[in-house]
Amino acid sequence: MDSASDKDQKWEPKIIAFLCNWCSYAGADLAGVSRFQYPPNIRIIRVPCSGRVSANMILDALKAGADGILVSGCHPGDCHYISGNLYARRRFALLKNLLEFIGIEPERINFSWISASEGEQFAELVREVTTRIKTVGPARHLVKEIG
Amino acid sequence: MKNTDQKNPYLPYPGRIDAITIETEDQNLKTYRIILEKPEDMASWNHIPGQFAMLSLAGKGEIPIGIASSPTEKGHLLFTVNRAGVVTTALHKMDVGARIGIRGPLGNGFPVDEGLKGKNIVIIAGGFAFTTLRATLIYMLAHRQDYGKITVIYGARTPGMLLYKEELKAWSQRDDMEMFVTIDQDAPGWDGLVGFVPTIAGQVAPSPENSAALICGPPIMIKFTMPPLEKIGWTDDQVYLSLENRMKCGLGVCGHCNVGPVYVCKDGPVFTRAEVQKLPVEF
Amino acid sequence: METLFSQTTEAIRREAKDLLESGKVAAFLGFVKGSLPTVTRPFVARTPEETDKLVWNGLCVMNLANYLPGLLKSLEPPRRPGEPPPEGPLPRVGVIATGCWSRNMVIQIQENQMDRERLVILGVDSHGMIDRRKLEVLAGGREIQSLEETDERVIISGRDFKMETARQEVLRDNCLTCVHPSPVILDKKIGPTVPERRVHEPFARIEEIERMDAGSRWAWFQEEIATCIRCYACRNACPLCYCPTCFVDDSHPQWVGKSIDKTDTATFHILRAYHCAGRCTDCGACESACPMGIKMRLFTRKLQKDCLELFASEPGLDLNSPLPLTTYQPEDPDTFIIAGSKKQGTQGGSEK
Amino acid sequence: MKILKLDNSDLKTLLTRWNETRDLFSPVEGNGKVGWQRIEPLAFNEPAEGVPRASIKVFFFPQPETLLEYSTRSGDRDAYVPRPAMGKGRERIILGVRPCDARSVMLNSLPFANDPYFKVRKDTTLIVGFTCERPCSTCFCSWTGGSPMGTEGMDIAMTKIEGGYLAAVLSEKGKELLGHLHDTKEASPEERKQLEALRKQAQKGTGPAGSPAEILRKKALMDLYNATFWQKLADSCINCGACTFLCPTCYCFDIQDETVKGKGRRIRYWDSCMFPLFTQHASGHNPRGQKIQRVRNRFMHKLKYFPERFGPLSCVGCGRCIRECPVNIDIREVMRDLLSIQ
Repeated sequence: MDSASDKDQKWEPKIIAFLCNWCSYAGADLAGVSRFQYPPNIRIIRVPCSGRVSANMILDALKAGADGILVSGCHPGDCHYISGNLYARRRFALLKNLLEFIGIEPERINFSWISASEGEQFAELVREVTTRIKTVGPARHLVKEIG
Repeated sequence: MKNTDQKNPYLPYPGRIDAITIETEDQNLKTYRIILEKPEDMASWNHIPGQFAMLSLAGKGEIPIGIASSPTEKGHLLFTVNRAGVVTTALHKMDVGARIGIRGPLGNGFPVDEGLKGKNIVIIAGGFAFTTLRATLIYMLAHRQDYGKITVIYGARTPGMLLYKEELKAWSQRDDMEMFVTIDQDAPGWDGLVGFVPTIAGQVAPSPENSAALICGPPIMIKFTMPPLEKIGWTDDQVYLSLENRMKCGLGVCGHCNVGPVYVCKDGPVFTRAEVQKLPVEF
Repeated sequence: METLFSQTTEAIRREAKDLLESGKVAAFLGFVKGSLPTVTRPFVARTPEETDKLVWNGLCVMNLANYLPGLLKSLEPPRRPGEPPPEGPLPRVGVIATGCWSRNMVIQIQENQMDRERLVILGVDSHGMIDRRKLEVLAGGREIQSLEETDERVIISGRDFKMETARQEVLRDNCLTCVHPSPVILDKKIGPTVPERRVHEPFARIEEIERMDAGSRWAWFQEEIATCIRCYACRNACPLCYCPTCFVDDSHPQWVGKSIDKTDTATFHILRAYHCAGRCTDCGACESACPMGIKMRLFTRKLQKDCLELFASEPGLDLNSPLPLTTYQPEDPDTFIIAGSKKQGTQGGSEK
Repeated sequence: MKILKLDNSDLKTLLTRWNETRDLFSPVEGNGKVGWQRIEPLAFNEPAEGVPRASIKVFFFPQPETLLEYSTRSGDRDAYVPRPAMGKGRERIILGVRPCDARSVMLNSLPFANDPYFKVRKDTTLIVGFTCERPCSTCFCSWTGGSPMGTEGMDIAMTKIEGGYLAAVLSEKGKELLGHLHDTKEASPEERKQLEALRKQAQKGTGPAGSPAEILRKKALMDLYNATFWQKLADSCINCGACTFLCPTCYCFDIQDETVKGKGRRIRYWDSCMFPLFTQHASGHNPRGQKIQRVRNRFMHKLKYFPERFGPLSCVGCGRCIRECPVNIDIREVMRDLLSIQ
């Protein structure tokens, strides 16, 4: 028991962040250039548009052991492809609800809009998401283990 | 455990990639020279031309590949691999020195020591299906006195898509065999034959008397090669084909490669055309 | 005894025979009696004589829309990939459609899986179909050797028992909550009209699960899919599942492992349901097909509820309204979006 | 063959003793779903009529079977060098196995004759069978070479009679299981007679005359293959794998590597010839690309190809596929259709 809780205390969440190339990735870049500090827990995957992120990818990340997911795209109206993020919003709403419905903690699955100019907001977002995911502990439910 | 380990048909021999040759201009075909890591495995390895082996990449999976080297070429194995699926794509990214498992030899092979002995041999190959026929040809040349006249007809789309180019040159200079290399359409710098394999086969194939033909190639080539041969008197039981099907175990168990009641991996891959004619067309 | 079902059976046979005899269709898709008392068999009649075997009853649970794209394709003259279709109309198929099946046909047409012109739809209002698992429970593990069905009652019997129950008691869960029993596209109506239903709490079971805490929901989900053997009967029975290569068969990347594994089985069920989001008509074929009695309909039902609540969308009711995930509204719900410090949102679209 | 007469308390004592060194499994019904589960000895109930929904194939041909294991940590000296995974584990006793399921193990051991993994499973699994007093309407074991009173594949075969069970001892291991009872509980001549009578009665099968396996072996392959009825089957079939995966004698498998966090394994898992991917080449070419070809292959394998290779049908007549097929494809009809081809 002790060793397990020790392990949990040392645990830092791994968060997979799917960032759209045009807004959120640039926002993350700006956060870096501007030296805004944020937790090192996110691993960024750059995607052309938040609309490119499929449920398959999110589940794949969870399967591989991600403790949390962040998908971030352009603010509504700002999509480089006009409406990719608006289609995505519908899909994410359903996916997030479905995952919660089958027992995945809501804190793990996060969606946000961050523009290229919101470096500070990006850093704040990562802080917030990391804190949220820390409250629910390491992911166990959809993580693949082999004997 | 030790004893059963050796009999475990799913456990590959550990090997390493010793050399890689890019065969074709599109870079999709590479020949891997593989040496089994344990000298005793390498020394005891023996196969029949026409057999195949499972190339095993831990973490990726296995694929059945015809053995392109002849058992008379000691000390290594050759596999010419087309990049197509997950495993072959991974293999194409590997370098000399990388670990690779070899499970085999599997299948029946050409009857080089029985049915084919003493006969005139015609080898007809198209594209990258030449691999196990290369093994067969090398074997026959090493036991030249066991066979009659040897004729090879080999074709590819373009000169750059021919396999084993250096060897092709050397064979065409030998006087104990006849070599016909053809390409589908004329290309700059090509001074050899031009035309599809079936056409060339119809022109140069010898009389069927005391002869056997070994044919490997795409199904369409095989289909069109038969009529010209039949026209000069060849019969289905003189023609040997090597079938391909999706395979998983290579042991005649898993069920993937069956063509009617036969398993290509175990009962084949080599069948006479007469045998194939009795089966459903599921290959 | 004459029942609504026997009358409808007669009418279907008559119409199907006419269609085949007149050459209006090349094949008629319906059901024939099964070799077991609790199952029917989907059947393609290709000659007028074969229509004499067609039946219509409460055991016709497979969604016939599922067969249509493949059957239509098989009737086309063979042609190479890329070759244009021949001149003139292609052979047509006659088919029976209830409310949910017809809505699936609408979706298939919207998704370019088939042409409306190639279908002759005999519309039948659904009186609800029977759940054979409920019959099995009723029989208490004894083998059901015969079944009789009237308009209101179901009588089953076996070696040493005979039981009678109201149809309503053994209807499938999806039929109990169905509000659209009538076909939305049809060429001819067969049998009487069943009025649009008002269902008191159509999503009661879903709401019950939603009220549980995350841990209990996960436990329920695990228990529900525990016996899954990954036979894909649910997928293959579903008219929405027509991808030439299913995500479970993708190898590069491989989204789902293929053996029985807690995570892989869960991933399969989540993604299978999710692929039906905004398209599922709750026809219940998945559950009826499952050999293990898994209630995977609950997953698609949750999505159906959300589509209704979030996007006011019910799929397949109208050929001209887009499916909910192929469109958007600027004012779509976005309370689940967290946007950093700038815009503090709440989480969870469905949370109150 | 030694026959013992055991009463209920004998059985309870035995089960308790067996449980000390072995794991007991039996069909358990829960949540309306029947599966094989590990049980406590006193929780054992006589099996319900017919066969449980899942077959016992999972004990011998687990889903999945790990063939090889390896490390995928690049620092490890033996990274990516596979070694066999063959844990022997505790012996298991499966209780309440019906004659059809027990016979399926014998049939599957034909293709798996040289398979070390199957062998280990078989060597460490004992079968205590229960013969069928009342076969279901979907049972047709007698068509396939079995019998409701069959004992093939069992270590002990229990038959219910007034006041307990008659236990036929069928293997050395079965004898061992019975311990001292083996010598003290011998059945009386009357009881033996009773068992004999039950067996005789069971032989009055209802199936087609003669041995279908033998008749089908003799029929010309392509006559069966080209029969017209396959189209009707394909019309109804949805090409799922329910029949395959419930079938005790469907044994086709696929092999794949899985890697997770530094560990890798090569597994074999159930596959079905009903799935298009089963035969699809990497080039995209598919030798059985059409549904009719796949449906036909499954039945031809069971009823023609397998008998040609091994003798018996690859079917034990348990009726699971008939009961659970969502579109009511009935292998008995297929058999009749094949047998009627001249």
